[in-house]
Amino acid sequence: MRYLPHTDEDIRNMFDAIGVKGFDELFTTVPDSCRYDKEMILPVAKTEWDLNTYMAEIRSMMRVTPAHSVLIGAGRYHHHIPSTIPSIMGRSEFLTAYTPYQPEMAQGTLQGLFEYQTLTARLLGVDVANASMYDGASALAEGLLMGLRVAKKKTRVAMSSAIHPHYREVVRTYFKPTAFEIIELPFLENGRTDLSGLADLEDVAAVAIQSPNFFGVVEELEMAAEAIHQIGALFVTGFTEPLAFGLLKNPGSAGADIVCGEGQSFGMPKSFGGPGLGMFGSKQKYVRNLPGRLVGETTDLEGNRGYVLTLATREQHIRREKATSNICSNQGICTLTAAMYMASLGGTGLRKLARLNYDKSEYLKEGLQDAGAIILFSSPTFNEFVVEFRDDFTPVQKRLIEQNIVAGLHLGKYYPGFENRYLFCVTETASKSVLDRVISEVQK
Amino acid sequence: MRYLPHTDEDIRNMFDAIGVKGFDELFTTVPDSCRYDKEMILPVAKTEWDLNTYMAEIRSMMRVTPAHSVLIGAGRYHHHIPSTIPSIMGRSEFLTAYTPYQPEMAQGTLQGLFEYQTLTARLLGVDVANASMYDGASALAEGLLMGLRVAKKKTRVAMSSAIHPHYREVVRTYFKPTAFEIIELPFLENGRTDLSGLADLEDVAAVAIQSPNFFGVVEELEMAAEAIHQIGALFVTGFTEPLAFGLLKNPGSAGADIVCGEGQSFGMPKSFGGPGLGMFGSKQKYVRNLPGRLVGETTDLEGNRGYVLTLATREQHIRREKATSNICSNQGICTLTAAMYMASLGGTGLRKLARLNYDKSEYLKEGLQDAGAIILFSSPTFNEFVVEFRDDFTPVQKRLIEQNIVAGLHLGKYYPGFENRYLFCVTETASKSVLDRVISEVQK
Amino acid sequence: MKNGPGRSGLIMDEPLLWEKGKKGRNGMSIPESDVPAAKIADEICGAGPDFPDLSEVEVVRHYTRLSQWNFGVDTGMYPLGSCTMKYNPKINEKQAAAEEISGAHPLLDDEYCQGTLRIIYELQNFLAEITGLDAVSVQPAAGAHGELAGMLIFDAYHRSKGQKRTKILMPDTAHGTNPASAALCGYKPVPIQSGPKGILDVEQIRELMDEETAGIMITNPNTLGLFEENIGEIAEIVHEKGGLVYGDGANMNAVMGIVDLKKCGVDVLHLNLHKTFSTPHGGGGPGAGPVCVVGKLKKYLPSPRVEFDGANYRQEESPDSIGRMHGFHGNYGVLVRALSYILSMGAENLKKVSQYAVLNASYIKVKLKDYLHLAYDRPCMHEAVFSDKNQHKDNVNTLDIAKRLMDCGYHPPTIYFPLVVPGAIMIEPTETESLEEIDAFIDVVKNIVNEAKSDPELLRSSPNRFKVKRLDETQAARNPCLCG
Amino acid sequence: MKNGPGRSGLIMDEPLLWEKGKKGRNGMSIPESDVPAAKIADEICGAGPDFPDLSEVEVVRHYTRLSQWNFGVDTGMYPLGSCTMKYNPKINEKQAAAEEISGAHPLLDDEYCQGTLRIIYELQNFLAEITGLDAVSVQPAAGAHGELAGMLIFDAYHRSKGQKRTKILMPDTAHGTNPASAALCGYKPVPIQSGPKGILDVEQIRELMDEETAGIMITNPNTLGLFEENIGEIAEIVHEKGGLVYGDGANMNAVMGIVDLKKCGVDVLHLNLHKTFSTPHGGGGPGAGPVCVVGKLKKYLPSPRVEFDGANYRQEESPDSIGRMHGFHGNYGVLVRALSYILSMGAENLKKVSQYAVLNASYIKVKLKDYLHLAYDRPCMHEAVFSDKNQHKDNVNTLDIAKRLMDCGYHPPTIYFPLVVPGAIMIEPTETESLEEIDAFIDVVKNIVNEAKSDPELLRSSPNRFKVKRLDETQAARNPCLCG
Ligand SMILES: Cc1ncc(COP(=O)(O)O)c(C=O)c1O
Ligand SMILES: Cc1ncc(COP(=O)(O)O)c(C=O)c1O
Repeated sequence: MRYLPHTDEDIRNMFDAIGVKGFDELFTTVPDSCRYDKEMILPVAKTEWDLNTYMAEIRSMMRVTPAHSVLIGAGRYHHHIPSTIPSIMGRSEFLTAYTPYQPEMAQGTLQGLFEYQTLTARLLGVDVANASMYDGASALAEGLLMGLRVAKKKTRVAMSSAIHPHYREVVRTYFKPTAFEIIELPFLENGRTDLSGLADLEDVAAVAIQSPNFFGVVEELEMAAEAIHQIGALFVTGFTEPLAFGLLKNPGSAGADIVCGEGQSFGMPKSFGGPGLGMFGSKQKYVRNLPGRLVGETTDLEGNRGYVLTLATREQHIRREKATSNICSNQGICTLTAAMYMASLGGTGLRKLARLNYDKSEYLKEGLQDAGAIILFSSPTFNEFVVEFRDDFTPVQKRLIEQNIVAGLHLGKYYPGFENRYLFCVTETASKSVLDRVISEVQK
Repeated sequence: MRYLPHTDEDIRNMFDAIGVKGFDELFTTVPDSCRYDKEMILPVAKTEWDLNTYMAEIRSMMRVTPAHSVLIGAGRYHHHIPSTIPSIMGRSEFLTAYTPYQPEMAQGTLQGLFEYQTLTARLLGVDVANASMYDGASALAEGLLMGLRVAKKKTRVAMSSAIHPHYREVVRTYFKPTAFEIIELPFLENGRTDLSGLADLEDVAAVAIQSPNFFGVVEELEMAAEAIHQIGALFVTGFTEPLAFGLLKNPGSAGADIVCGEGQSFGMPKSFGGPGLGMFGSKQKYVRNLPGRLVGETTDLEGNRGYVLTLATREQHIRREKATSNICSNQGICTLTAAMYMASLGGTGLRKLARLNYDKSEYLKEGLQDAGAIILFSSPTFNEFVVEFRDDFTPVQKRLIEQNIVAGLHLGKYYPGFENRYLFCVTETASKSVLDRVISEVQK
Repeated sequence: MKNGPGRSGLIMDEPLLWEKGKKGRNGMSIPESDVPAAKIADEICGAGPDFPDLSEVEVVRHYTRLSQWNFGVDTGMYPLGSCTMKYNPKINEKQAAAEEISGAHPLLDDEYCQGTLRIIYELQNFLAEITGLDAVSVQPAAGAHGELAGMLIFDAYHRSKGQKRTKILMPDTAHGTNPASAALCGYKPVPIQSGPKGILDVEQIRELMDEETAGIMITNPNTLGLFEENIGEIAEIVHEKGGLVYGDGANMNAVMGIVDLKKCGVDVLHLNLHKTFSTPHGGGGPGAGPVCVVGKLKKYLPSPRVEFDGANYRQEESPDSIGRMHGFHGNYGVLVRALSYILSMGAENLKKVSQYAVLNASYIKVKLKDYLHLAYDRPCMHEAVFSDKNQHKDNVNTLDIAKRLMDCGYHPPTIYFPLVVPGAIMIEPTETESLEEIDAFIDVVKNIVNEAKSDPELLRSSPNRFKVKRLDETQAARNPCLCG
Repeated sequence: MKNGPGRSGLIMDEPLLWEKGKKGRNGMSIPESDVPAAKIADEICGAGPDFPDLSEVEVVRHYTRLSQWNFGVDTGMYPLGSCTMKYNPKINEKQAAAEEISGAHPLLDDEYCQGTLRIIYELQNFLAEITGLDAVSVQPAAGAHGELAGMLIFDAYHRSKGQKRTKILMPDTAHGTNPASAALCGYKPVPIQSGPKGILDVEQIRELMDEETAGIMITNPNTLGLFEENIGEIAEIVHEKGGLVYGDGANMNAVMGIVDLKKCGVDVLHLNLHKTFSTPHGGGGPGAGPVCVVGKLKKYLPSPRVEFDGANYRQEESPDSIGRMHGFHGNYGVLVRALSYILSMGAENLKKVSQYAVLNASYIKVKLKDYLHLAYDRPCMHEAVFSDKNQHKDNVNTLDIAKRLMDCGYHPPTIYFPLVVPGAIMIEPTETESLEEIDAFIDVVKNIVNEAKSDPELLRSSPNRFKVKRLDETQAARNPCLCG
């Protein structure tokens, strides 16, 4: 097998050196009662070419292919990825290295991460960003747990029901074994979170709001920050579409204490949901409560600038059960990918691209409205919005699929009473002609 | 434009430094009479994404796609290419460098070429191989010209008419303006070159034979060598399928003086005919007559082993009109690719793969014979052979195309009287089931 | 080459991204708008972040140069203990990058994404077969995430019995993520010292295991590279007390086709696909940490899982599930690579992987034990744990040895872990290293051991071949600069 | 960074391929046979070559390590004069690698390969438009191959007039391939000295041009980076005597959208797609050297060419054609990349390319002329040619300066060419270098010029940052070792 360099002669020589007769003697410490007594039953080893055929057959089972325009976002966004990114991200010095515990030998990864942290902090308007969490959902859970750590004695957190349903599920999963209580805040007619109930809540360590939220609606973060700080809670802002901050106010400037979300939009393919990138940052004063790895600048013996993993006393390999999180391996190369993407776009490009997403999304919004559909929420949105159809949309959706357009995500299973409501997403990848086809089909 | 870093400010500053007001002042030495007075009419600049769409549309015009099994070789062979090769060959340190004129800064390219030269010399059984010619066809032309240089006063060369027709055309193109005469040798009933006429020929500097020849037939090189050396000519052996020498005697050991051919089979895609690789080698005594670049081993000031371009006095940049060839840029990365492929196969793998090509080709050969087709030539073949059909083959070919099989190359336009004859090629990439389908369609 | 393959050569300096560029440049295409500009309310508009503008070539060179400062498995031997830095096949990258897969949206209805679901389904089954356990969820994004899933399953199981257990047995050799993951579920780790042989001794477990204790987390082979011989008996004790046994499968590379975790008494196990199953470590990730369980715990696995009804692949939720661990299906691209690896290897080669991994480690253990102090001189599995004990007299420590190894062209082993071995040097060669590579590495280590005597300062002043000399980590932590 | 970005870092030593490996290993999959083994006659069987057997990881590491010893455009500035080392866009690689194209067999009937034919057809037209000439063949595999095609066209043209001309006018600034290509067609080059201004003067041409002379080969802009201002007049003279004008278009990067070669009087021109049109140089190739001609010479172009009849693309042979230059369609993959580049740029950006290329060179010329001796202080095009004249007093020569530049992190310019400038230093920055990059380069050159005075030995002993010190090229040529 091409991955296994051992020749029979090599093996014999090594047996002799070790002083054994065969492989069995290497495993004498494995009791019979623990032995795998049969042969593993797996498909026979495939050559590279048979593997290609096999995987091609699996791919051919996809009924939605790259030929389709998928007007669904909801946490995974279809953005163009420049060919430079796979080519530099794929350099084996980056891809086949591990956690930079030996900094002198990993300055590439480390400077790259430091740059990511900095660009991310600037994007989100926070003082410090870490070197990634698993994804936006687990990042939100960690954000709320961090809020509880900061707040010490408090036992409750609140989160908006306009947060991505899957993210809320993950939060509940993380919280299940704990004594902490989760309060869900309803949303208003206009699609924004209803904060009116907050004032009466006590013992709340942190309140989480997503903006743009699951409905694509831009929340009023300043007002939220005020209300949340009123009750002495930390303001955790989540997001699923970081591109929005090229156009919208960033959460930090609006008063968020902790900002966490998903970074897939920045150079990562949708890849059926992963790998993506948990972006995570906070105000400086909470840095020692941050989960995840941090890269810091330092100097070497001769005073040259260099980068190292730092504040490790927060982490499991030093602090063990007292760590701020259990995370060890993180999203590594995805983090670098996001930095490469941000660097490729630049400030000017990010602005332009965000604006383009907004304009195209507004175009479809208005078109559908004119076509007789209802735009459910009046509040401003970024590149997603909820549409309600007067009559059954499924036949239209079917017709559009036949035209290679996947039109909207049905919200019925996410929110009661949303049976005829759909979440649409429009990015720079959707051409006007595609949007027009959707509009005209709705019109019919 | 993303490839052009100049900002307006940069440009202004540079104008000032140079002391000009605008671009026109940079081109004052261009007379009006030479100016491009209109705007160039080209398609508007495409974004990366529009380009992808445009090229995808062009690709969609291909009626024979990767889904087809193409049983045609004739100078371009369909072999598997391991995914390691694009990945290491594509490393920008290799791909974006140029000719290693500064050896200390290009040891990667140079050691890689030295390794290629060595593996190639071993493969072909020659003392020395150069660092590539453009392709197999131009290599043959250069081989014959080299023969004339070595032979000094002589004015004629001979080549077998069983050499790839395109290669012979290229030879004629190269020879047209010269005073040299080309004699074509006929081929025998058995598909081998008829050397009987040689003895009566005079003033012949070199005789070229291809093996396996265009018909896939393995020539009797030892006998040829004897006959050719008899008349005091140099023996030039050509080839289009280097894989053959994993199984067959190599040309050098059979007495060839100059060996030249096409190396595409070694890790390069067919790519509609190029880029490929002109492999070229000879006996040591002719080395100063070799065309093309040569890498040699040397040492540095401290005695460390290193590699440099050498014997440059043969080349145009030193010798100008007296050079052994006009070649400058050669096939660079393709040469490295071939070395990577030979290294990946290894001696054991090369043998096994060559054998597999032979066996599969024999399987189809016998199958077609049993199905009533005529195997035109009785001599042994490697992975190609000529089939004559009793009745019109075109309807069968059409049926097979509909089953995604391109069955054979029609030889009518290459050889008079070959109207019902087809050249088939079978490599490791053709599965038995595909071959069986061809056989059964022929049987019908 | 007794000093190894390390040499000095040209690399390029490169500033930070925002020390480059000029406003107005761009490094990628942005489509022109084909729709009218829409109105936008000022109050929601921000200024946009202060990012540098770079041209495409500036971006490409920036990262090409940064990459020159890194060392990966493709560069050379990377015997980082407990991390299984084996060769990462290129073909796996190609499978994961195929557009139909990398372009698939995770919220498509099942009928539209049978291909991507099938990949999950097959991987679930193959991993069950390899571990001997009954059911698998591939959702966890890394090993620690898998541990958390496991602890959540522990909690759900005990709650189903109407119990809320508060403690968990934690061997002192456990990786830091183990106690950290347990703590997230409110379990208080009860430390267990490994016995004189470097493995758990039964009596201690018998003493400490009780009805308040949820169970035990065992890494097997453990982080000393030793097989926990008593795992069966230990499992019995734990089970008797109504507890569960968690297996940390990070070291599965040692025992594929050789050990059946179910027969060991393991109830829940996580795997690290980025270790055992050859997916690239990416400078820290992404990984994947599938969690495998015995039948009775299947219903607790994270949801959704993929089932096959003979005709179609379907995403299924279990009412008793601990719920979602991840926004979607976990690090899916990593799953594709792992499947590609398993399909390339087949059962026979996977077993060889473990045999050769153990062979390589055992060979290193034997060859080096007269030079470096061997923590436990017993048959090792996939890694051998040494320490700097012999070098103390030379005032040379593990860190010095590690830094010197770097100059010689090797990534250092894992150091100062496991904590039970002071100054630990944990060497895991993996099966993809050839005998020649390993012999060369051994010679270099021997040579360094001699240098520790003859020229200790050389080690203390290492590394010397890199863009930077030894970096000051204390300063970095004392006044952190985390943002440029 | 007055010493430039060059630094020392870790690279890995690596032996020759056959100094590695073990019999029986393999580095790639080989399918199992699904057919019976066939008989084979012993007398045709050989032993097979003595190749080393390597595992996949051994192969990958071998070439990864070798690549560390190289420097490319992605590594840094590569101002190699006359070679146009501009940035090579990654997207072009993707287009060429697309399976439908890279997998296409060149002998398919036209109806089955309309896509690949269309690419050739469009490129033929675009190159005609860019040069101003009427017809194009993309068959030549590199510039010199294009020159040969051109000389063959000269010969065919004259023979059609019943003449066999024997001489060709050859400026002393011509690249070596020019005389070599002419010689292949039996033309004896008649040397022309460039005039005092570094360009051809008309009178000399008038003297030398006669009816035995096939014509002239002019590189414009010439290899001194100067525009041949008199080309029009020269062409007239040559044409009057029944000769033809060959244009070496290697320097087209200076004049796209600015100069019309047909209006210059050029009859035949070759382009270097690997220079002007951004295709990677691949450590020496492959390139592509399309040949472009005026209408009256179209029929002589290499065959086949691709024509479009409004419905289909067809391969067409011309009876008067010089014939085939290549086994198939030339270096097709390179053509795809060039088309991808032209489509990405459009007319406006291609013109900017030339404007910026000339701007960058002119800027360098102005900034360095007080430090390095400027061969001809006249408005330059895309490159500026200096020499080591000022450094002779310091006993430092062009080679020393070049080697020192390497340590500073720059690929040296082209040196000792053109031959008319002793110790030439030929700097071509190209348009893809930013002002900052160019300023940094200028500072480094200035610094080296100072070092030549203050510390000449430093230059003479350079380079010092590489795996090898200065290599002995004389020894290599005296007793050649060309095969390991
Ligand atoms: C023994 C052990 N357990 C758990 C982990 C955690 O795995 P991950 O880093 O994938 O979260 C590791 C990783 O280093 C490990 O070595
Ligand atoms: C002026 C000039 N002409 C011709 C050539 C030859 O081109 P190629 O190397 O592509 O054969 C070159 C290449 O260096 C050149 O610079």
